[in-house]
Amino acid sequence: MDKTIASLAEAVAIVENGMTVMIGGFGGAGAPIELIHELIDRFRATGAPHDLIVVNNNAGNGRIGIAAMIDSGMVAKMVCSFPRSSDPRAFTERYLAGNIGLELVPQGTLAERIRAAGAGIPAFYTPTSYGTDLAAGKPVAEFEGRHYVQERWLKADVALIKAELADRQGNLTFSKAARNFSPLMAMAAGRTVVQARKIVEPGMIDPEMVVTPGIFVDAVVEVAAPAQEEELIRQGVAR
Amino acid sequence: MDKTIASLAEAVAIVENGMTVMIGGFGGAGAPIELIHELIDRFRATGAPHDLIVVNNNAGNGRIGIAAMIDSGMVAKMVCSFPRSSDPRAFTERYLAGNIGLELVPQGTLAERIRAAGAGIPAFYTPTSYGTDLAAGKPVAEFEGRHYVQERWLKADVALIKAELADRQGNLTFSKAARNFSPLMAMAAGRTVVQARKIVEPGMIDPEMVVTPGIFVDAVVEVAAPAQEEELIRQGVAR
Amino acid sequence: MIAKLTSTQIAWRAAQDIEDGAYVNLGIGFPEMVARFQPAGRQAIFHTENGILNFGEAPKKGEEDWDLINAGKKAVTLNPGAAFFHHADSFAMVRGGHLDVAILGAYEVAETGDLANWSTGPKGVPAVGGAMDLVHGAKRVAVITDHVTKEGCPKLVKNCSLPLTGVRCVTRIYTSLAVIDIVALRFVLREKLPSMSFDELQSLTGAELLVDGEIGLLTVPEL
Amino acid sequence: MIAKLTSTQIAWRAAQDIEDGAYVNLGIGFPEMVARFQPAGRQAIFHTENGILNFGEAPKKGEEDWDLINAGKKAVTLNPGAAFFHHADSFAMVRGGHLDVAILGAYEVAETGDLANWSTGPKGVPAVGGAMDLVHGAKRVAVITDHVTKEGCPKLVKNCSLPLTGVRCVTRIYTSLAVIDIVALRFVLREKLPSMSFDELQSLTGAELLVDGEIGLLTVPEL
Repeated sequence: MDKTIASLAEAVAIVENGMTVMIGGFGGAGAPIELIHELIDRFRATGAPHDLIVVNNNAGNGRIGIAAMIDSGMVAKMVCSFPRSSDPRAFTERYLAGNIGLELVPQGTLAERIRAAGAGIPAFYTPTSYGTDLAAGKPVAEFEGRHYVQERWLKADVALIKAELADRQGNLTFSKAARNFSPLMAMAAGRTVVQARKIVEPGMIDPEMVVTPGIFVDAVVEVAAPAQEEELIRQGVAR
Repeated sequence: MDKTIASLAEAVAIVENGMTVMIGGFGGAGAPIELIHELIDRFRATGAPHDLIVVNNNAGNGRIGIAAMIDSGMVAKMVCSFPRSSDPRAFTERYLAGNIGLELVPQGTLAERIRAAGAGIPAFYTPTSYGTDLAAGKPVAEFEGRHYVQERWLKADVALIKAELADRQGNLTFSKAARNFSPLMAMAAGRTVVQARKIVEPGMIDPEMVVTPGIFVDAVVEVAAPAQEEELIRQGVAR
Repeated sequence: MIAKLTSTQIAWRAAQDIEDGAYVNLGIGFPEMVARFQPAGRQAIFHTENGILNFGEAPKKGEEDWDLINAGKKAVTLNPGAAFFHHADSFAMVRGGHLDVAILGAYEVAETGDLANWSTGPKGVPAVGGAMDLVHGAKRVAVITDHVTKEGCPKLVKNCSLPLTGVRCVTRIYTSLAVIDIVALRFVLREKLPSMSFDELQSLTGAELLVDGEIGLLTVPEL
Repeated sequence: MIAKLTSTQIAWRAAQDIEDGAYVNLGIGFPEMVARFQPAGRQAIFHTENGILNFGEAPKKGEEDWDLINAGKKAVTLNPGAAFFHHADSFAMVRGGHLDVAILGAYEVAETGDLANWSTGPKGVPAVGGAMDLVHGAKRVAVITDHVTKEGCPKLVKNCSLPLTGVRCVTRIYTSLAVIDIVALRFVLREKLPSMSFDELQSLTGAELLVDGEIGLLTVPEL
């Protein structure tokens, strides 16, 4: 079994029009910039994939990464907790013009809904958002004298994530806070595609250190020197 | 902040009559034998704590560990998925005589109920046990054309678990499959007491390797050469 | 008395359907035997409920590490690429549909796919383990079993009489006499022992066997 | 114009109530400032939603590691005993009640403990982040805020007019003028600036201030 693939182009080829795509990262930590930019290049060259629903904590920053996806016009809707950033123009402009959808989800609920999808839990109850506008229309139940909101799992067709090490079986480690949503998204997507800083042979990652076991991963491509979003923004890079 | 305590006696002193006590381990892997035996010694010497509800995947093996707790008469009820073992006499005899209670929970549901307690999720839906006797009396709901059973969180007053390394802030690692339920129980209990093979200074455990962050741990006691259940049983040891 | 497959041979037959790279959970006891018969050139990755992916064979006697055990509490070893995780993650793999195949034992399987394999009734100490999770977890839930009970009664039935493990969950049954799929709530015979007639097999089966195309020959090596 | 505490001084006051060894989450922006003022001899452990426990101060300019950031996307460092974890575990800590203290900013706080701090209405782009989780997570949910808006209107009110972050969640409010607890759905004044009379303070507060025992003096160093 070898889940490595040779090119970014092959990695993003599975994304189709209208798919829900989870993208790892919180701020620049864990953002799979190279996978995202490859997907944008494909859209610009071929017109597909379009009408994507993108799941990420944020909605892009500056003119690169998810912001550049939005700028390109390939995103129909964002599912996120915090569609703001130091430079949120890409989302803000389209949103205020009514050209992109938004499902706003509290951060912990977003994480738990994604985990639930990966764990085969179709619904769960959380105290979060009870009594607020974000609970509108959702079932409410009382347990032990306290009120809770029923939330549903959040699945994706594809997850694009960034890892530190990957072995050929898809076992992954992450770098520091770049872990964030990525292990959850890997569980929740029909297909999980990973860019890893280094691909190693099975057995080279201590079984105690594996954060995402290979069962949750479908394809791994090596990006040895990944760009960091914060650096690109500092340099004023636009995709 | 220093969560280390000097003695096993101090470690188990917080367990009171009628408490729900989660005990880590699956088979002998991760079984905190020394904490359990200290608790039995306390009960034999003082008559307390009694009427405990014990949560573990199994219900003891041979005449040591949880089996010895049951033998001693301090356990009112077991919550477990598989109350059988190579030598299940302790539980079997009391159960068939009507002298101990049993809540039988499918293994994955047991794990998820414990995690839910730790994660502030009072209830969730699972396909597990739908249409079976173990779903009797539980709410059922349909999501996307499939039926699910509503399960509730499972909390404990105290968790007794065994770790490999602990630092003074309570960050933990585990040894191989000794991890099993322990990280979940640490989250779900009001107070989590840990026996660790070695206690180290904060900073000595790589932050990437921490399995249970210290926020879930209240007290750590060092047991440098813990007994292994399988070895004790092979030797015919009884407590 | 008709010749029938041994347990070892049933396990061998089940192993032939496991694809290279498949993630597989084998129930404790008899189903564990399936791992011995991976066809050459294929390597499945085995999952155990207690938190290991890609474990390997049993260690030599005396070399057991009792922190390295499977769900049956038997000592195992690790293959390159193994990973440890806690029980909630382990059953996320199960319940979340990430396993390709789960192979379980059975007391009874109904033509609807209902399975009974955890309780023989109200007597004794009930124990369920991970069975109720596994039947809802894997993409393919298969059963390996003798075709009939020790008393000669059908284990493949119209409706289960014993407490259920899961409803409409089994998709394939490997028995000592046949390979049977469950399609649209009916038994469909795929393979049978060459020495046995369809009518003989039907007489040992508690619900109607449908045929859809050719019936393959269930041929298994001496083992 | 009455003298009032600066933001820095409000943060200082809030920091005095954090016990040694407490697990603390500070909201992004103004509340982050609280970490600077830990009393001597006490060490809190700070949690950030994006998966770090026990992070430390900002690194020097030019030494940022952009994989090591807090929820406000600012670069941080690690203290000895730090740990990384994913977002579901991070919010298990929050929602599961494992934090001792969460300190948040506010647009409005009602005497019932209702908090509004995420949306100023239907205009613009809404963003909530982790605020709705945090208000149900910590054992103690405190707010730090100016006592009144820039326009001089009370931020401590009978009922929130802005969209709620959480219902009955706040238990203590540190303002530029006072320290106020919420007890049984009412404001109870604990401390006020020595220079201000009770009536003045009441006139700047949108709901009745109760008194339960002595009112302490809110005295804060120059900072």
